[in-house]
Amino acid sequence: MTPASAPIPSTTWAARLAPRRWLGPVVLLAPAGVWLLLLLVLPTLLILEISLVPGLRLGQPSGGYGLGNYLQILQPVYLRVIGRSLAFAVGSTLLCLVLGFPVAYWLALLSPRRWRNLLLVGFILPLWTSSLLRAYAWTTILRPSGVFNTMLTTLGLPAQNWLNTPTAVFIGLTYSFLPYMVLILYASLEKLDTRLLEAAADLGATPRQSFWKITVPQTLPGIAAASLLVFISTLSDFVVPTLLGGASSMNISRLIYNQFLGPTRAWGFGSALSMVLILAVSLAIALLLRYGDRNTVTEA
Amino acid sequence: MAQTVRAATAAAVTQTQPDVELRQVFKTFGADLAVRQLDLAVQPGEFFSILGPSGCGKTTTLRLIAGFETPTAGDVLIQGANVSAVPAHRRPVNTVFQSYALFDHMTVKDNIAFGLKIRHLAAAQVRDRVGDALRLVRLEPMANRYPAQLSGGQQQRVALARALVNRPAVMLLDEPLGALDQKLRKQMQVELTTLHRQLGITFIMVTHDQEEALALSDRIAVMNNGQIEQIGTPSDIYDRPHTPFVADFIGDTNLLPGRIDEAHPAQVRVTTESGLRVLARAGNMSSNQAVVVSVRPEKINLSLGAAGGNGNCYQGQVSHLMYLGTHLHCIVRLSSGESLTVRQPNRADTPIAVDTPVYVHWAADDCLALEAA
Amino acid sequence: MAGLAATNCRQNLSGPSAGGGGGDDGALHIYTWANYTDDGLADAFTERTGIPVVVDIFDSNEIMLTRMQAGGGDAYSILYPSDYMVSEMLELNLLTELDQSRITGLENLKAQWANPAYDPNNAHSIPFCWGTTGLLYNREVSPGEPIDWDFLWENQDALSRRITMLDDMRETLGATLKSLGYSYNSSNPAEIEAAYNRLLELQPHIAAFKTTGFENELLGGDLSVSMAYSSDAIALTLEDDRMEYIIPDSGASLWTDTLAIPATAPNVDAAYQWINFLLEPETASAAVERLYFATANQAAFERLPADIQNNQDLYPPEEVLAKSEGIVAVDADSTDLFDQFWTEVTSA
Amino acid sequence: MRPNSSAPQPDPTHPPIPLMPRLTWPSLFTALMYAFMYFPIIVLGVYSFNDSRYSASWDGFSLRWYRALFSDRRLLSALQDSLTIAVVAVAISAVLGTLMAIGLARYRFRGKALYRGVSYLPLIIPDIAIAVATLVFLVSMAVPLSLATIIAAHMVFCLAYIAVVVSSRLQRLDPNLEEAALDLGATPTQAMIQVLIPQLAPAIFAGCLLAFVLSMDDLLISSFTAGGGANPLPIEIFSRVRTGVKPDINALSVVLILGSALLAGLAEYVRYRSDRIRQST
Repeated sequence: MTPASAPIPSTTWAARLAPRRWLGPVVLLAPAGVWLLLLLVLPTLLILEISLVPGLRLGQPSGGYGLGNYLQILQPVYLRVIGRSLAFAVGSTLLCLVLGFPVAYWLALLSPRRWRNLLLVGFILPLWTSSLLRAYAWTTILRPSGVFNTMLTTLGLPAQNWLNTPTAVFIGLTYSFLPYMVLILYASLEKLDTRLLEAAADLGATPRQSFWKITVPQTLPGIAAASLLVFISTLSDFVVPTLLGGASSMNISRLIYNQFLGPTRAWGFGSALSMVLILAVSLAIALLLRYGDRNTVTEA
Repeated sequence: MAQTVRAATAAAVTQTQPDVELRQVFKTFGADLAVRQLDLAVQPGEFFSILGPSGCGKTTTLRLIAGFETPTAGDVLIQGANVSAVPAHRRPVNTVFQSYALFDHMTVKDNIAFGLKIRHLAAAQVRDRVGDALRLVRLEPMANRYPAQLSGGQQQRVALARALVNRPAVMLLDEPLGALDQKLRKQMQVELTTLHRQLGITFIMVTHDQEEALALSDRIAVMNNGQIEQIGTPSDIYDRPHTPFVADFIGDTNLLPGRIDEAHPAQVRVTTESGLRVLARAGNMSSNQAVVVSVRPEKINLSLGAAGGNGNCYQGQVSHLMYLGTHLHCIVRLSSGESLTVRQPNRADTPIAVDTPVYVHWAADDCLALEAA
Repeated sequence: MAGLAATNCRQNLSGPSAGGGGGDDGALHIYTWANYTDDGLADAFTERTGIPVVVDIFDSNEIMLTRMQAGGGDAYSILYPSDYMVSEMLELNLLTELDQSRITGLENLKAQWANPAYDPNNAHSIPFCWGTTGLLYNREVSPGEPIDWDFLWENQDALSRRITMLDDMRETLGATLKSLGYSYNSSNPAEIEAAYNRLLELQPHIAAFKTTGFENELLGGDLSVSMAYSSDAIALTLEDDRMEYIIPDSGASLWTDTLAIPATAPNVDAAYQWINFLLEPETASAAVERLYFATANQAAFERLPADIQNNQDLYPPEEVLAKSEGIVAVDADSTDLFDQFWTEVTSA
Repeated sequence: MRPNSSAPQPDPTHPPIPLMPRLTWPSLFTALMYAFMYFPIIVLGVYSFNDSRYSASWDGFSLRWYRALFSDRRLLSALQDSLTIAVVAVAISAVLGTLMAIGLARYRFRGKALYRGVSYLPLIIPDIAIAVATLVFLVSMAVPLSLATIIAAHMVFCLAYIAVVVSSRLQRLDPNLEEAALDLGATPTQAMIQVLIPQLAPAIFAGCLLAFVLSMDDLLISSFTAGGGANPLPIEIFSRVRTGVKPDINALSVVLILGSALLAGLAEYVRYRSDRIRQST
């Protein structure tokens, strides 16, 4: 009928008169956009710039650009701080996973349906309270004369002086971030198609086999997302290492804090550390986006 | 028959000003051409359907009329006024969405009243008209329920009432019955035609279900690939398709490509690619033209012996047979190699089985030679 | 855009705080050390003048300086910098020159603070109190009586994670310098590095660097020894018999904390009223009795009860004071070295 | 229509579970983890009634710390600061974040991926990095620190969290809803206010609650942007924990935990309500 290659006439008056098409996007997107630009993007660029001024200190004249601040990070003492932060993060993420998976599994698949929501809310309820106070609670428990040692000695076990050690930091971080782990794993396990487990059983798999061959692989994106979230949070946590770690648990967040609000005012060095932290976190996210399930990440 | 009556009404109103008119409308999304060079005129009071496979541009066409999309080029006219630049909320049309798009934070009553309240009608008037609309769709007992508490069919009726209550010049229905199960669909089809008759306003419906389109519409536009292939009454579309696509898309058909040997004013003789010689009805065609012969399964007769007359008759063998209750669905492999689908009434006098040697025959007037695409 | 902003930024970062005009809510905002004011003092002032008092607390001079430079100090009308910090802040033009005609009671100051080296003629600061930095310990749990700083190193295993040191660069590195026989104010890189290495040796045994907040743990026996300012220490020794404060044999730091008005201060009137209020002998002596800092105010001293006047922790004998030294601002290179070593030792 | 229809359907994979779950090892382990989660909170609660100042031993029941708490003007004013910050930041962010989510869902434009990426940044970048960047920015612009700067900084993460929650609801929303309103004669603004916003309300509420809790709990960003006498609760708590805690902090913990539980309960209730209305039959 009509020739397939009918030419499209140039834009009509109707399209041209379409009332102020730019107005909607501007009204909706500009306010938040300007805010993010002003208070997030610009500041981050400033940090990047400052990190390139070696030895910049608040209140002192500074020199030209260079990589001095980044080179300073390569000193063994600071590499140890970064290594310690990574160890805290990896260790407490694994602990959270090992402790959190059974809980999420029970909540999502085994708990009484009627109470399931309430039980979940009950588990993550501590998240609603001050993270500072929850970390502080552990100082009361872990101090040498505290509840923990009272319990140990009552049981006839030797007392432990764990406060102000990395052990206390591991306990505190695990405690603080376990609810996040459980929450995301729960969301992932809840979506698990239980018919797959039936199918596996039908095909002769034992419960153990179907757990490792079905449940775990099916929830792998959730596991990855939850672990990443906990990893990022613990890597950069400030409160727990400060309150529970004492003098032996300097991590990257505390180090950055000290550079800015501490005695030395080494803002250039602190900015470089901050950039390294942002880079590390972005790398972790990029890896997950590359190899993981996007949806789970965004949901998380 | 109802259909001829409707065709007559349609013909009678052709002279008046169309309710909806699209003139040379184009719509692009980025590099995709969704609708091209569309010309369309819908007469007042018509039940007009736009039919086509998914992605053919039919929903886009409806959205152009509703005002959710602006044409890239061309004009949209409603009741003679050019509304191309008029936003949706100022067009005198109302839409029933495939998903119903009911406001589930409002009760049924509030959903229906929405358009009236927006227009600041007096409270009493709103109450009366909402009441009328509820009665019309027989949902009075559900007035204070929330949409989520209704069944699919009831939600559908709320969507209808919400549009109707505004007394639009044109009702737009986007696959209105698409989300319903088969039985409910039939029932709602009846309700839709009843409503249309009662209200006398123009309905434009988009559907991919050809049976629905045939059953409900005064006229149908068949779309393919962003273009209209044919506009006509249901019997036009079914019995006199203009293109092989229309023939194939509407109902079942057997398509036999070939070339014209002899052309007469109303009839041609075609040799198909496999060498079959077929007599077919045709418009103005010339010798040696490439054509496709379309013959509907139900127009083909099966017999055990050869039939006489000046029709088409070929020998073959039943290769597949499906028993469908009201009729038999057979595939007959002709000796020339082609397979034809044949629909045979379920009667005792044609005892056929797979592998039975049979003759197929049909009248020349029952098949159509169409210009090859 | 970023480039422009950065240029502006660099100027602001290197110059003195541009600020000014922070929220003046009518209240007197004071930025001070923990335990230098309490509700009693603030309420008495409010009752007298009608001006509410809001107190914020810092842990070290350097942190206070950072806050002032980072723009968060705009709200404060009164600061309590220590001696050497007064000099440092003067150089950065962060303090207001005081209008001495608006101050009454200066004549009550002890003679040695009439014209201090850190701020000649008290032009920018009023000496408020003074004290020493020593070791506070719990007799019940300490493995012995600390005589000198060396005690910490000699008993590091027994004291492991039962020690806190001040979260104060000059004090803690200075005490280590002193333990090696050097000056608190050494500017010899080799000496500073030696002190750094010695502190590093002790670091794994230090529970935390804390200026305050060790009291409960010390009383509860969770800590054995804490490096502490005399003012904080004396409060605890008077509260509990098991607590002892000593000034190490090789010497301690002798500090003066002052009252100063920052250059960006809102509500300067209230600031002068506060200074005058604290210079009154009655107020000062009452505060000393409650908060146990050694006053620099002779008239106030005379009003104190005899047991406080004779408290040797509060007012050490001359020969002890003779061994002690005040912390003074050191040259920029040495400051850098202190900064660097302090960051490293707290990060290890 | 909705997967978590509350109709009690029997779970095909498991036999009907009695009200008391059987004592299997997962349930025992879970119980242990619940104990782990609540142990510190219970310890704080118990000590808040302890007469002793040093928290080490039980010296008898006392309400003195609660009395101390409620007469502690400084703590109460810190709480007031925190509430002011959270309420203002969340209120503004609710508007900006919702608009942003709608805008991102509705329009296609060049640089949209970048815009979206930036809007996710506050959820990803560690607090400390945001905090120092904001401080450097404010100092370099010579903006005096005050309550307003804390609010401005909190808005960054508040609006990001709200936008994310609202976006996920928008994705599940029928795209025709707004068109239906336009079709019925509503102007775009009316359609947004009368149809879209009510549809998004549960998500906006959930996002606000999340942002509120995060704002109330934020220590780092507040620490770096506080000035002008603004002293939100986390800063005050942090300062007290470092400078020596009196047990009135224990009492504060109990009060805050009860408050949060109440808020959490309210959130659950709202979620339950909106599910009820929208649940299919």
